[in-house]
Amino acid sequence: MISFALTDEQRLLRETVRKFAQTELREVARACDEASRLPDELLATVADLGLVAGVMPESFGGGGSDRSPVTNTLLAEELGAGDSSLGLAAVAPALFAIPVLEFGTEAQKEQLLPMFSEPGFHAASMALHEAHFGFDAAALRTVAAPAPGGYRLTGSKRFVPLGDRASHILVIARLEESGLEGLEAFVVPRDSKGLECAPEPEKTLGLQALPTAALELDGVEVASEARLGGENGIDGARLINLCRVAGAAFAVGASRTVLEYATAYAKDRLVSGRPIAQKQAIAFMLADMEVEVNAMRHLVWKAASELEQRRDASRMATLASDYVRRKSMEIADKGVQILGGHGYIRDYPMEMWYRNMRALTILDGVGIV
Amino acid sequence: MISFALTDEQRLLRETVRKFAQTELREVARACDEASRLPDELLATVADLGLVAGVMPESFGGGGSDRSPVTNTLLAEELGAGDSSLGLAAVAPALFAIPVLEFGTEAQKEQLLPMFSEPGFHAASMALHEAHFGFDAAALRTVAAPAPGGYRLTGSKRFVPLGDRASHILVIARLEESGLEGLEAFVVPRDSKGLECAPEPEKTLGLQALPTAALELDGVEVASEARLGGENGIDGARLINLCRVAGAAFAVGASRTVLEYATAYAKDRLVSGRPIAQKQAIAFMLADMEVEVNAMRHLVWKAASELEQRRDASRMATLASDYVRRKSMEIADKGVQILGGHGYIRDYPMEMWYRNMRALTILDGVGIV
Amino acid sequence: MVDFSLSENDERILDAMREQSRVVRRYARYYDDNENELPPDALPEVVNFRSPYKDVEFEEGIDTPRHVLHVLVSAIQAWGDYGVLMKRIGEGLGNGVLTAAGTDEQRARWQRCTLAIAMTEPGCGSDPKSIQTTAVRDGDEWVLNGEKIFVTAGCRAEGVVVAATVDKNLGYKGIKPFVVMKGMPGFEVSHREKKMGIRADDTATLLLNNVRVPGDHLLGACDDSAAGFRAIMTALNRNRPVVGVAGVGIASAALDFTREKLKEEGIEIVWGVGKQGRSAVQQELIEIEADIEAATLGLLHAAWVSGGNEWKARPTSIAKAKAGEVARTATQRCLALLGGLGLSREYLVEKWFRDARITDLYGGTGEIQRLIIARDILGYSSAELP
Amino acid sequence: MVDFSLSENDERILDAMREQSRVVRRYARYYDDNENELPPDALPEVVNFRSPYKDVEFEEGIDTPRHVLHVLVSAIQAWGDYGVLMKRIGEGLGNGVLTAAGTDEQRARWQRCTLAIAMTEPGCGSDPKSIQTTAVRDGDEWVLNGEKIFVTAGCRAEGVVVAATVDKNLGYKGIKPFVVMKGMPGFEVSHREKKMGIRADDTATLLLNNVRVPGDHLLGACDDSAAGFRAIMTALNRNRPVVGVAGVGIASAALDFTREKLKEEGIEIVWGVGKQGRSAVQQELIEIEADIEAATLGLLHAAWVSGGNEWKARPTSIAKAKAGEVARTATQRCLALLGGLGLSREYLVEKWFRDARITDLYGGTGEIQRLIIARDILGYSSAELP
Repeated sequence: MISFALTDEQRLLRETVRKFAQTELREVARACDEASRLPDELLATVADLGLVAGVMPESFGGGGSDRSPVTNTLLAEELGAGDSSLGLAAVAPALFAIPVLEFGTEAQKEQLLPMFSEPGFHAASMALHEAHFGFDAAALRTVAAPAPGGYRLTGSKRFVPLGDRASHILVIARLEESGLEGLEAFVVPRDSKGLECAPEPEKTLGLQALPTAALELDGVEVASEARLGGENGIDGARLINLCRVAGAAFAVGASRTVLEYATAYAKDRLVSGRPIAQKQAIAFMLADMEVEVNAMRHLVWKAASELEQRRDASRMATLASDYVRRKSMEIADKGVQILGGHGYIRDYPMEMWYRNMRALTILDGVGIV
Repeated sequence: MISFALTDEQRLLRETVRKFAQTELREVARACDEASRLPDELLATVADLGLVAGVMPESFGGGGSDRSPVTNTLLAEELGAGDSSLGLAAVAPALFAIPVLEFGTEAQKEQLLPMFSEPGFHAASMALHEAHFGFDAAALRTVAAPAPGGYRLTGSKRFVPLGDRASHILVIARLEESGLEGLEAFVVPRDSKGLECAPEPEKTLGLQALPTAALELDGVEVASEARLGGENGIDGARLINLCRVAGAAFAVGASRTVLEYATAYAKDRLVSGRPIAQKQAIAFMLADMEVEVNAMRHLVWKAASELEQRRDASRMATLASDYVRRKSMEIADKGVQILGGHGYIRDYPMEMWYRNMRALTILDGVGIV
Repeated sequence: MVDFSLSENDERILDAMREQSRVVRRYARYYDDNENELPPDALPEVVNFRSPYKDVEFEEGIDTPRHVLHVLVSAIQAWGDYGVLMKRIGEGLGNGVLTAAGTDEQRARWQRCTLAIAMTEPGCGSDPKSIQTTAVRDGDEWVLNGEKIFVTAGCRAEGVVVAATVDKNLGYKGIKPFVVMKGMPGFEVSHREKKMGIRADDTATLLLNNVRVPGDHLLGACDDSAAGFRAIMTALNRNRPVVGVAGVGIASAALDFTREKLKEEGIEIVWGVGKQGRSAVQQELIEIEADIEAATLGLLHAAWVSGGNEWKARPTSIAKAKAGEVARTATQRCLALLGGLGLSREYLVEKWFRDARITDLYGGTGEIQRLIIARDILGYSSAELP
Repeated sequence: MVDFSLSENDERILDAMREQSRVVRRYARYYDDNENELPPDALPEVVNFRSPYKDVEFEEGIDTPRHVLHVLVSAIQAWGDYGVLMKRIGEGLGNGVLTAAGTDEQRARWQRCTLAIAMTEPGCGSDPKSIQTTAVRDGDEWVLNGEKIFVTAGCRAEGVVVAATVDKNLGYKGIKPFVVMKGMPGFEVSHREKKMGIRADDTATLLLNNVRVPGDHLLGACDDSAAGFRAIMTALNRNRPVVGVAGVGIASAALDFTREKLKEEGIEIVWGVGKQGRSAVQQELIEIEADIEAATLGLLHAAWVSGGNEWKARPTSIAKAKAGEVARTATQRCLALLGGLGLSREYLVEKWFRDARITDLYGGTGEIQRLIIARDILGYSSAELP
C-alpha cells in the first residue's frame, strides 16, 4: 500500500539526528570547511549516537535494529541538512559495514562486524571512484584477476572517505563481466602489500571537511575469503543503487537548508525599505525551490523503499539520482542568487553549500543507505 | 571581419518581405490554419515577389541576385514572423531550386531552373523526412540502388511540402555510405513509374496551411542524369545544414512574433486594475524571451554566414538548430502562459503559434536557405 | 511505513480502470475532430464496465487508502482521454457550492441537478475579487447582469452557480453564489469555446442579461460574511488536484506512446547504466520519466497528507505546480523525440500535446500556485506578496 | 555584410592574447590558494609580451573593428585567469567618474591615480538610491561617514570615489561623488572580502569615520542635478559588459578543459550527426557549446551596435544576462561531465566553477538585467516595474 507514514521509531531517530546535525554539525561546519578539518570530538559524539552500531546485529554486539534503507535515507537528509561534509564523515563506516551486512558470508560478518560495536568511532570505508575523468561505475577499470588462493587487485581509486584512517577498505573491482553485474567487493586491510593509501593530493571543491584518500592497488593479493559474499559475490547493481540513493538523500537535506536559509534571508534583507522576498522574482525562486525539494524527496523515498523491499530498484535509483543531480544544483544556484554578493563571500554559508552541492551530486560512492 | 551589418539590398528585401508577411500572411493565417487551406491568390502574390526567381541565374531568366544563405535567413525570419505555415509554402520551391543551383550539373541547371522564372508560382519540392519514428537524416532508410542506366529508389517519404502539386521532387536517398556524407539527391518527376504521391493521410499538429504529401517509392527507376551533381553527387552535410538553418530561422521569426504579441497583451491585460506586465513574474518571462530571441538569431546568422562563405558549417548548424529547437519551444510555451486561458482558445493566435513552433522545430527538410 | 508498492487489490482496481481507458481512447480522436459534438454521458460500452472500485473489498493496512489510490485511478482515466469518459458523474463543481453554502431546503431542491460554476469574466483573470457581474435586489427577486467565460460544463450543466456581487464596496464579501437554471429568461449560453485541445471538454461563455431569479436562489445568507465567496473558492480549488492528476495522466500517455514507438526503432532505456553510457535519447527519456514520477508522487503525497478531507493548500499547490509544468514539457519533449511522424493526427500524441497544455492554465496557473506556495513559506498575506 | 570570420590580423591579435593567457594561467592556482596576497601589477614574464594589438596595423573593412574584437580579446584574458593579469592598467572604475564629472582642475590632479568606486553598502543591495553614507559640509570641508562594501580594487587603489549623500531628501540627486585618498584620517580599509572564487581579485570593505575632505574633493558641482550620480552609474555600468565577457571567458576555459579531458577518454562531439545518433554526454557538450557561443555572440552584438561609444543599455543587458547565466550553468555542467576528478584542486576547473559564479552577481545581477530589459521592451519606468 502506498504510504508516506514514518514509523514512530523513524520519527524518534530522525529527531535525534536532526538535533545533532543542526547543532553539532552546523555550528562547526564553516570552520571545518576552511580548515579542511574533521574534529575528533565530533567522531566521538557520532560513536555515542550509534548510527552504524545501531543497525549491526545484536549477535555482533550491535543494536539489532532492522536493516532499513528508508530510515538511513531519512537520516542522510538530516545529516545533509546539517552539513554534508561532516555528515558523510559521520556515516562513512557504513560504506564498509552495510555491504558486509548485506552481502557478506556468515564468516565475514562474524569477522568484520563486531568492530563497529566496540566503543569509540571505528573508521572503515569503501573505494569506488577511480582516477580518470568521466568516471562511470558501470565501466570500472579496477580489475580483480583470479590468482592462486584468491585474487589480485589492480587499479587506482580516488576520494575514499576516511581513507586516511580506515582500518579496512572495501575495494570495488570488476571480476569478469562488465556493467554493474560484474562488480565485486574485496575486503582489503590498509596494511596490505601493494596497497598505497595516501591522502588526496589536493583539496577538493567541496566537502572539504571530509578526509578522502587516493588508493593505488598495484597487484594487491587477497585471499578468496576476502571476496565479499564468497563465490556468489555481491549484487553490484544493488550496491551502486544504495550509494546513489544516499548521495541524493544528502543533497535533499542540503537543498532543504539552502531553501530555509534563503527564505529567512529574503525576509530580512531590505531594499528600498522592503524585504526582497516581496519581489515576485525572488518569491518565485523560493516557490520553485520548495516544489523541487519535495519532488526530490519523494523520488528518493520511493527508491529507498524499493531497496528496502529488495525489489529491483535500478529504475527508481536512476530516476532519483539523475533528477537530484540536476535540481539540487539549481537550488543551490538560486540560493546564491537570492543572497547576491552575500552568496559569494565566506561570511555567509551559502557559497559553501553551492560548492558542497556540486561535489555531493557528482561523487559516486561516498555514502550508502 | 566580424560584422552584424546588413547590406542595403538585404535591408530593402527584408522590408519588402516583412510588409508582405505582416499583412498578407498574418491576416489570413488563422483562417488558413482552421481550414488547412493554402490560398491560390497568395501563391500568385508570392510569385510576383520573386522570392525564388530572384536568385535564379539571369541566364535562366532569373533575377541573378547573388546566392546568399544569409539573405534567405533574414527572409525566413520575416516569413516565420508572419506565418510559418504559409511562409514555408511560399518558399517551398526553393527546396528544389536551391539544391539544383548549388549542386546541379550545368545540364541539370539548364533543364530544371528556367521553370522557376516563368510567370506564376511553380511548385517543386524536396522529400527528406521518412515514415518512421525517431527520424534522423544521418540514418536515412530510403535507398538508391544502382540499376542499369541509372538508379532504383525505394523508400517511404513523408511531409513533402507542396507534394500535392510539385512538378518535380528531389528525393533524398542513401547511395552507399551511411551518415550525411552518403546522402544523394535524385530528380523525380511526379509522374514517375512506381511513385505514389498522396496528400498526408491526416492533418498535422501545426503548419496546417502547408500542404504536405506522403511518397511511396517502390523501386522508382531514374536515369543516371537524375542524380544531382552527376557522378560527384551532392554535399549531403551542406544540404542538411542549409535545411536546418532554414527551420531555425523560421522559428526565430515565429518566436519574435510570440514575444511582440505577448508584450502587447501583458500591457493591455488588467488584473485588479493594473497591467499584468507590471508583475515581475510576467515581466521576467518577457525579458527571458527577448534574451533568447536575440541569442537564437545570432546563432542562426553565424551558421548562415558560414554557409554563405562555403565553410564547413556543421558545427554551427548543429549548435543553432539544437539551441533553437529547445528555446523557441520555451518561448511559445511562455507566450501561452502569459495569455492564460486566452492562450488556449482559438480566438487568439497564440495557441496556433504554440502548435506551429513544435512542428517547425521537429520537421526536417521543410525549408532551405 | 514508507511504501510505494501496490497491493493486489490496488492492482486490480488500476487494471480495471486501464481496461476502461483503453476503450474510452477509441473515441478520443472522434471528439477531437468533431468539437461541436458533446461526448455522451456514458459510452455504449458502459454496459460492460462497472466502477473499478466495485467488487474490491478494502483491506485496511494492506490496500492503499482509496483517497490516495484515487490519484492513480484518475490519472489512468486521463491517460484514456481527458474529455471523453466511460460514464460521467452527475455532479458539477457547482454542486459543491450548493452543499457548502446552501440551506437544507436549497440542497434538497437542486442536489439532483448538475450545476456548473460561473466565475471568470473577460476582465478578471486570476483575480476573483474584481468580479463585475452584479446582482441587484428588486422586490423578491435578484436581477443578474454580466458575462462569464471559461465555464466548465457550461453547456452540459442543467444549472449554473453564478458568482455575482451584491455590493462592490464590500469587495469579496459582496460576492455571492446564485443558482441560475437553464431556460431562465435572459440567461444564454453564448458559445462553446473553440480551444487548442481538450475539445471534447465543454467550456462555455454565458451571458446574463437582466436575468431575474427568485430571492431564494442566493445560496446561503445575504450578509456581509465571506461564506458564500469561500464556498465558491473551495469548490473551485477542489478542481486543482484533479487538473494536476489529469496532467500526469496525459503526460504518461505521451511517454508510454513514445517509449513504445522508439522501442520499435530499437531505442529504449537501459536501467542501471551511468550517464556516460547513455544515448541522448535515453537520457531525455529518463528525464521525462523522472519528471512524471515526481509529479505523480507529489499528488499522492498531497492526497496522503490531506487524509481524505479537503486538500491541504501547500502540498496541493506544490503538486499542481509540478504536474502542470511536467504536462507541458513532457509532451513537448516526447514530440521532439518522435520526430515528424508524431505530428500527424494518425496518432494521439499530438492531441496529448494540445490537451496537456491546459493543465498549467486552469485550476490556477503555475504562477498562481507559486504565489500560494511562496506566501505560505514566507508567511505573507496576499497584500504582502501580491 | 553579416560575417563572423576573423581576418589574419584578428587571428594574430587573439593568438598573441592566448599566448599571454597561457602564461598568466600558471599563476592562477597560487593566488587562489594564497588569497591574502595581491597579484602584482605586472607578472615577471611581462618583459616578453606587449599589448596584443601592438604591431598589428588595423585594416579598415578587412579587420574586425577593435571595439568589437576587444570582446574576444578580453574573453581570452579571463580564459587565462580572472584576477591575475599579465599587466594591470593604471585605471580604476573611479577614473571614469573623474573624467565625466570632474572639473579640468580635478582631472589634472587625480588622473594619474588609480581610483576605485565605493557605492554598495551593507543596507543597499541593488538599489543605489538608498545610500546611507553622508557628506556634511563643515566650513571648507566635507565630513564623510559610512561603510562601503564590495569595493572592487579597494585595497589596491590609491584613492576611492565615494558615493555619499549631501541631502537625503534630494534622493538620488543628493548623491555626489567624493574623492577620498588613502591615508586620510578616518578612512580605513576594514578588510578584503574572503570570497568563494576570484580570490586574486581585490574586493574591499571601507570604513569612513568622520573623514574630512577639502571642499573641492566633490567631483563636479554641488547642485541639485543628478549629474554626479549619473557619472557614477555610467562608470559602474561600464563594468557590465566587462563582467559578461569574463563570464564567457571562464566558461570557455571550463569547456575547453572538459572537451580535452573527455577526448582523452574517447568521448568527443561528432558534428553533423542528428540527436538520435548522439550520446548523452555529447548532447550535453553541444548544449554547453551552444550556450557559450550564444553568449559570446550577444556580447559581440552589443559591442557592434554600440559602435565604440558607451555601451547601449538593452543589447548590453541582454548580453550580460545571457553571459551570467551561461557562466554559472556551463561550469556546473562541465564538472558533472568530468566526474569526481574535476573536483580536485589538481586542476583549475573547480576554480572556474567558483570564479564564474560572480559574473551573474555583480555588474548587475541577472535579475537587474532582466528588469532593465523588461522595462525597455515594455516602455515602463522603474516606478511602473519596480
